[in-house]
Amino acid sequence: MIDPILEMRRVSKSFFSIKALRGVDLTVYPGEIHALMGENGAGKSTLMKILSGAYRPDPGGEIRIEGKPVHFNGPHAGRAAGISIIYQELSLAPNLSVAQNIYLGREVSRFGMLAREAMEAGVGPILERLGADFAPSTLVAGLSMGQRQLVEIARALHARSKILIMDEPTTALSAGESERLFGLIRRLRAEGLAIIYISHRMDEVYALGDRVTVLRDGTLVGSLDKPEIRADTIVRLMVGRDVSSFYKKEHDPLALHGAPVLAAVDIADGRRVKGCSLTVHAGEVVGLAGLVGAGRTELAHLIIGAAAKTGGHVEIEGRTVDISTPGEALEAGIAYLTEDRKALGLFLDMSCLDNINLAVLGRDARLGGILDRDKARDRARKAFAALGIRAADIRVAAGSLSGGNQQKVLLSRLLATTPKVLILDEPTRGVDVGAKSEIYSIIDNLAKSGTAVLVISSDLPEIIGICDRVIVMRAGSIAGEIKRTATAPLDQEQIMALATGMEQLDA
Amino acid sequence: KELKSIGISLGSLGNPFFVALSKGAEFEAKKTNPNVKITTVGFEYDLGKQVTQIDNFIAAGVDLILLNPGDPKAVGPAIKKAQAAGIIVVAVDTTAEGADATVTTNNVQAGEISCQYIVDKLGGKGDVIIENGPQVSAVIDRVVGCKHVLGKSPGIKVLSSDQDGKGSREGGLTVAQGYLTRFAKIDAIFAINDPQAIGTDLAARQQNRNGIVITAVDGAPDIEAALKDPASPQIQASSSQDPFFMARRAVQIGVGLLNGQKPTSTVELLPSKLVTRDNIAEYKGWTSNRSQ
Amino acid sequence: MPDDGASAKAAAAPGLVAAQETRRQRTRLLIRSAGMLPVLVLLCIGFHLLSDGRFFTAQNLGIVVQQAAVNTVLAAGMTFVILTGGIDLSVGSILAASAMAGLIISKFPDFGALWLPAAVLTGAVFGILNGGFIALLRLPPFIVTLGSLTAVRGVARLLGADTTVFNSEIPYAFIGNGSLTLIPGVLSIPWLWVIALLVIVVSWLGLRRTVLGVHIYAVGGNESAARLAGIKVWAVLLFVYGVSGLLAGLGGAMQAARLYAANGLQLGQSYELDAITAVILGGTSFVGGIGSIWGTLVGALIIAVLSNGLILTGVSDVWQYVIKGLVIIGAVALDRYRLQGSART
Amino acid sequence: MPDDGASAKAAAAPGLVAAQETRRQRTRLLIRSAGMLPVLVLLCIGFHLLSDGRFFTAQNLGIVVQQAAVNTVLAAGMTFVILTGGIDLSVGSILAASAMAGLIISKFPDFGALWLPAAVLTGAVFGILNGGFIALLRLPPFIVTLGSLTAVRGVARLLGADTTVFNSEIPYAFIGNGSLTLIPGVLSIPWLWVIALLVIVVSWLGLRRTVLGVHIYAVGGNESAARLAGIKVWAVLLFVYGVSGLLAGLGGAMQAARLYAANGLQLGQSYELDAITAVILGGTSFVGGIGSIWGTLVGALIIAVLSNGLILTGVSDVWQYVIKGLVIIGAVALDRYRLQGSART
Ligand SMILES: Nc1ncnc2c1ncn2[C@@H]1O[C@H](COP(=O)(O)OP(=O)(O)OP(=O)(O)O)[C@@H](O)[C@H]1O
Ligand SMILES: Nc1ncnc2c1ncn2[C@@H]1O[C@H](COP(=O)(O)OP(=O)(O)OP(=O)(O)O)[C@@H](O)[C@H]1O
Ligand SMILES: [Mg+2]
Ligand SMILES: [Mg+2]
Repeated sequence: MIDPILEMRRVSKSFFSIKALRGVDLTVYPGEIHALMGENGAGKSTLMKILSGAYRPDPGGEIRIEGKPVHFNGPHAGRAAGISIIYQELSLAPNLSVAQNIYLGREVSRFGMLAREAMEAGVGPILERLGADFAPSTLVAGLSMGQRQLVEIARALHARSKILIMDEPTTALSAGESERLFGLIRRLRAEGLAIIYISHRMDEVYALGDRVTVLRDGTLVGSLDKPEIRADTIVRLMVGRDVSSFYKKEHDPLALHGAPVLAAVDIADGRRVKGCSLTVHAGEVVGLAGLVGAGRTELAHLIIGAAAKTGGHVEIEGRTVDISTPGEALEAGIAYLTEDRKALGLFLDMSCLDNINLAVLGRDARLGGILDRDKARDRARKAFAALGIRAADIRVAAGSLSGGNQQKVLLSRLLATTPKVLILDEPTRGVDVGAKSEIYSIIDNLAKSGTAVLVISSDLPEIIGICDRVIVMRAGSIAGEIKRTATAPLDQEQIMALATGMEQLDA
Repeated sequence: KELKSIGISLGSLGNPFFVALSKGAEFEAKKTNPNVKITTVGFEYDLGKQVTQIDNFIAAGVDLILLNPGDPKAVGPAIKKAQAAGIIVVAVDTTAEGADATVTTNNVQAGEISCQYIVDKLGGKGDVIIENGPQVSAVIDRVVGCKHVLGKSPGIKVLSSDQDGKGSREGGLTVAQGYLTRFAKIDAIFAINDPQAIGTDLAARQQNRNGIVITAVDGAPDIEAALKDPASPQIQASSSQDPFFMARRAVQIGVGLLNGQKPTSTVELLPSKLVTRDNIAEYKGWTSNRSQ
Repeated sequence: MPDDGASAKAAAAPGLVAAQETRRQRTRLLIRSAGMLPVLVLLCIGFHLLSDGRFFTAQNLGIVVQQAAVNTVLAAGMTFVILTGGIDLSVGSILAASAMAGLIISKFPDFGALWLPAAVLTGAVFGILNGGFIALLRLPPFIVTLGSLTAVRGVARLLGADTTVFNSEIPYAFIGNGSLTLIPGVLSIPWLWVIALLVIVVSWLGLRRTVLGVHIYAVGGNESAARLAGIKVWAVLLFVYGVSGLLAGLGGAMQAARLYAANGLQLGQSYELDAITAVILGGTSFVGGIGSIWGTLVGALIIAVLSNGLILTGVSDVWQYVIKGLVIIGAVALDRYRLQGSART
Repeated sequence: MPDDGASAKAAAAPGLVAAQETRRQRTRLLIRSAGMLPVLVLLCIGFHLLSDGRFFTAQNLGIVVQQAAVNTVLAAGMTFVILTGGIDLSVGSILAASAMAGLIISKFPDFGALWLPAAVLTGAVFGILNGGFIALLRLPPFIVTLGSLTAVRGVARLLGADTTVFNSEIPYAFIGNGSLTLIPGVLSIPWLWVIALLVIVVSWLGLRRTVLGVHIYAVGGNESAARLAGIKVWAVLLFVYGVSGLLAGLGGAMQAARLYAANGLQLGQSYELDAITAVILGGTSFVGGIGSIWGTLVGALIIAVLSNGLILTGVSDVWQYVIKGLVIIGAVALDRYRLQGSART
């Protein structure tokens, strides 16, 4: 029997009066991939931050590494003890280069002067191993989310640690990228590293996890060994009940859809998006798949006027509409859910009430500008009920909600505008299983009531589960389209082939 | 009636002139009543701030306000308010409409004698610069006096009078550097106060320009040193003021008014004397109690 | 979603916790906006004791609020600007230019009474110019308003040809020095303070009860999200700088009526610092999106009480500087200590 | 991106794209930091023509750089502070206090020569006090340095008991008014400017070539990331405010040597605005993390050229205000127009 590399005993943590963790025990062995699961706000990230030294635990618990008790007084100490972590919230300095970020906090210097060449040379092999397509001297500001995630991973690998923590590393990666990461993780396991892997994606946990530990409300509710890892068991542990019919589908995926509601024709921005056309019909859920950086988000931004088009136009219900700002898009009936809900979506310091009503305040106002507060409260209460938003009150700050509930608040804002077209960019990113299935059923209901829905997602099972039709983008162009038929469901291989350009090899 | 408490509002307490003034006031007030409470504040040339300070003095219940008015006319309403509260208001250094009395240096005359020195020195012919300063009434008066004298000599050409030396060494230095580059021939510079004159001299020395007659107004301690210093021969004269005495007179008059004694004239003009390199030895300076 | 008994219970228990949480949040919000009120009260009591009971007299309180009035009005405008994450350094200069314009017009016999709207309008025009550069050309607010701090000061001096403009017969002079009698012989409020309070109440209504107000908070909270949510960010920015200019113009009118005079160079020097200090003391965040107009009111009162009290207690001018500086730092430190990391400024 | 071939090839080709991208990024950065250079050149040429060829003379250029020197030194310190996303409003007051301390010490016959280190040290001490409040108590920089703007000004006045301290025999006076002769009779540089350039070069090395420099940029770019990377953020903040104070102290020494005198109230008034303007004109972002010290140098030169040129061409004081303000706004607008949305400030 090998000795555990890490033992955490009775670890607790409170933030003022919130108890984020209550006496959690965790044991991790070298050479295993230990998956950590739990709903939003269960305390996963908090536990890992304690392990990495970023947070100090409440007194009473103990942490042993290779049998020796340790007390970290900062991230430095955690790293010195051989622990590296990829934080859930990307923690890079965008104004520094890739190499500088990787070496941040332990720069190589000679006589106090930075050894820049040495550092850039030092990260080269790791970037290569990760298959990164950017140079060590590139500024992080110029990288896409996926590329930034690779930088984080490179930083963790570069530290050559014994324990590697990954807190939802694939949220910004597409299927191909994720596969490459999994290969790497398995190789690291073979080298004897202990890997703690946090994810909300069940398929990843199947694929990787040697053991699964589940947290709920700050307590450990169970650990499963490889043979016991089954979706229903995990979900029951996580939410304390069964979640049946994950991908609910009540709208008819095969019904003849009416006239196109949204038609984007030859949209281009002169840089990354090269003449894309697509249509979405009433009551249809269309998926937009592709690799990271394929330009899906950019295309959506162009459609709603958040970025400037250099070519093409948008039609709503057959009529060309002139859209150059997101406000005009809303008026035309297009609502867009951003993929970056913290930076581009929510107002974290404002109440849920305001967040939900923001886009329709003008519409509701009396005397041309006086808030109709009753109407607003009413709308927010209804949204809370309809989407099952769990928060103490409609007046709490949106920033204090869990990820899934934040996402539902944002969705409520869009639904308040009663859109004809709904574009959802990564609607379940960082959202736990329970909330995920709820969001799927919301999408389903919308389609049933005749809304045209376009779902951009990098989560292929999700695309296959909820979409009627999939459009695949590659390198700024539409690479192809796959339709669900009564006999043949959507096929993952086929989508990947289109996304990577492999289908041309087969042909 | 005894003088129990006195409020003083002066242009800027960072200016040694007003420091000397406040010392003079303190000296005289303490002589009248050793337990007198004195509050001295600077209004930084902001009329609004000065009116606020007067309001505060009213609230604090002072018997006498010594005022260096931010504006001769505009401060009138505030003075009226103070008087309505039974407070005697005496203006110093600048006249003020409605004040019970005013004691001031004759700034027009100060400008006149300082510039008369230039005219005499140049023999009534040459290119002169008036280095202006912040547009407060004392400065305006000095420039009026200077222009008046210069205007009487047809041989004198005023090259410029529209740059602000900010009343400081630094401002004088910066402005003079520009002037010296702009004009190849300058025979004399009248600076509206001593710090500007010294800054001007520094600029001329730096650029090795000689033979410029620099005069000013104030007779401050630093000009005393400069007038004695052989290294700065171009600074030649300054119309002296006597802030210490000015404040003493103001307090004396104020105390008199408090006891119902009206002064013979509401405005007492103290003449300015020209201090030059020749008579500097006899000059007693600001802070001493020289006049009486 | 609760679809069986167990989870219904699970939902109920957190509901209780959540209600407590809400109450705690509200208390914290209240503390934050009441924020400096304890400091203000402490200062008042301290000065009352140190000045032999001269502070809490009807006359002195009247003077304090009158002195706070102009800064309150400027700080109200500044609150709008800082709530969007911007800054307006030009309010002092705009105040001077507006007062000059007002006084010059007041001297015309025929339409002298128009001086008041003229002053306010002058301020609004300069404010909208600021806003134009910031909202439409997307220039950084600090630089734009620093530029107009200088340029508008020049304009103010040009207007009066560098002299003090004086008019002892200015119409509506009562707003500067008169009081509104509420209970004859017992209670009267200086008109200046009536105006300041009106500005505060209208600002509060505007910020809290109108669509535009929510949009202002939204732009400050997250500008790119606001843009994506369909808010016309440029219009909001134009509005806040316009309001700041307009209120600076009103401040100029108040000063003109109070002083019967204005000087383009001297009036309003470094008023912007006082206004910003009031806003920040009041708990409004520099980052934008967080803050309340009531906090600003308290902040402005603290500054006025400090100036008045230090003179009342006979502290010398030099020490007034030192003490004022330390009290400002101390007040924020106290505030931070009380909130203990619960909020960032 | 290539849309043919296997993924191995697909990985190789983007390398090329990425390299190009990097080159584009660097060019843009260069343009950004060269930034205002064209504006500076335009201003110089314009003033040369308008002043009948008096601008480009050895003597006048000497004057310009001499006038730019103190602001350059202050702005260098301010660059450190703004790079971390902070601000230091107290540099003018610290400069005054340091100059006062230096002059007072210079009058002691025995250790008068120590006045220079004493002035610099005074500045550093005040800077570290600022840094302590900001880094250790986590108070907002704007309020802390606004407080010390006032409090340190009071200290400066107390030091000299509100008089002008002067010493025409001050040791090392040559650094204020002398020049370093490089080629006798042909080329000499004012010592003030030698000091300023040294400060710029050392700052550049510090920011770009040392570990601490990277940490400063990191704290400005993403403070929580810096903290998680194990950087002692408090130490970095303490350092930048210390440097800003120290350089303000050096600026005070330079002014003292230049003027042979200092006045606690007047010296250094609103220098902070000039320093901040230089930094922002130089393209450093208020948000922190972006900017270069060379830009600051150009910014400081623009301000000095503007002041000098306007006097040289005989523009009256009033119009100087208006023109300066408009040029500052215009310069940033031009810069923004040139970059066309490629970067936010
Ligand atoms: N810095 C903090 N201050 C206050 N409360 C915090 C802080 N960090 C976390 N919490 C609270 O602690 C609890 C656990 O949060 P944590 O981030 O660990 O959850 P998680 O399991 O990682 O969730 P997710 O799946 O959404 O990432 C939550 O209630 C959260 O609100
Ligand atoms: N101007 C911008 N500022 C910040 N982020 C941007 C900007 N433009 C694009 N991005 C982000 O860069 C990333 C790459 O966008 P792109 O549209 O190329 O990829 P994608 O196909 O949407 O892939 P994914 O969303 O999976 O990253 C997106 O996350 C997008 O939001
Ligand atoms: Mg987490
Ligand atoms: Mg995307």
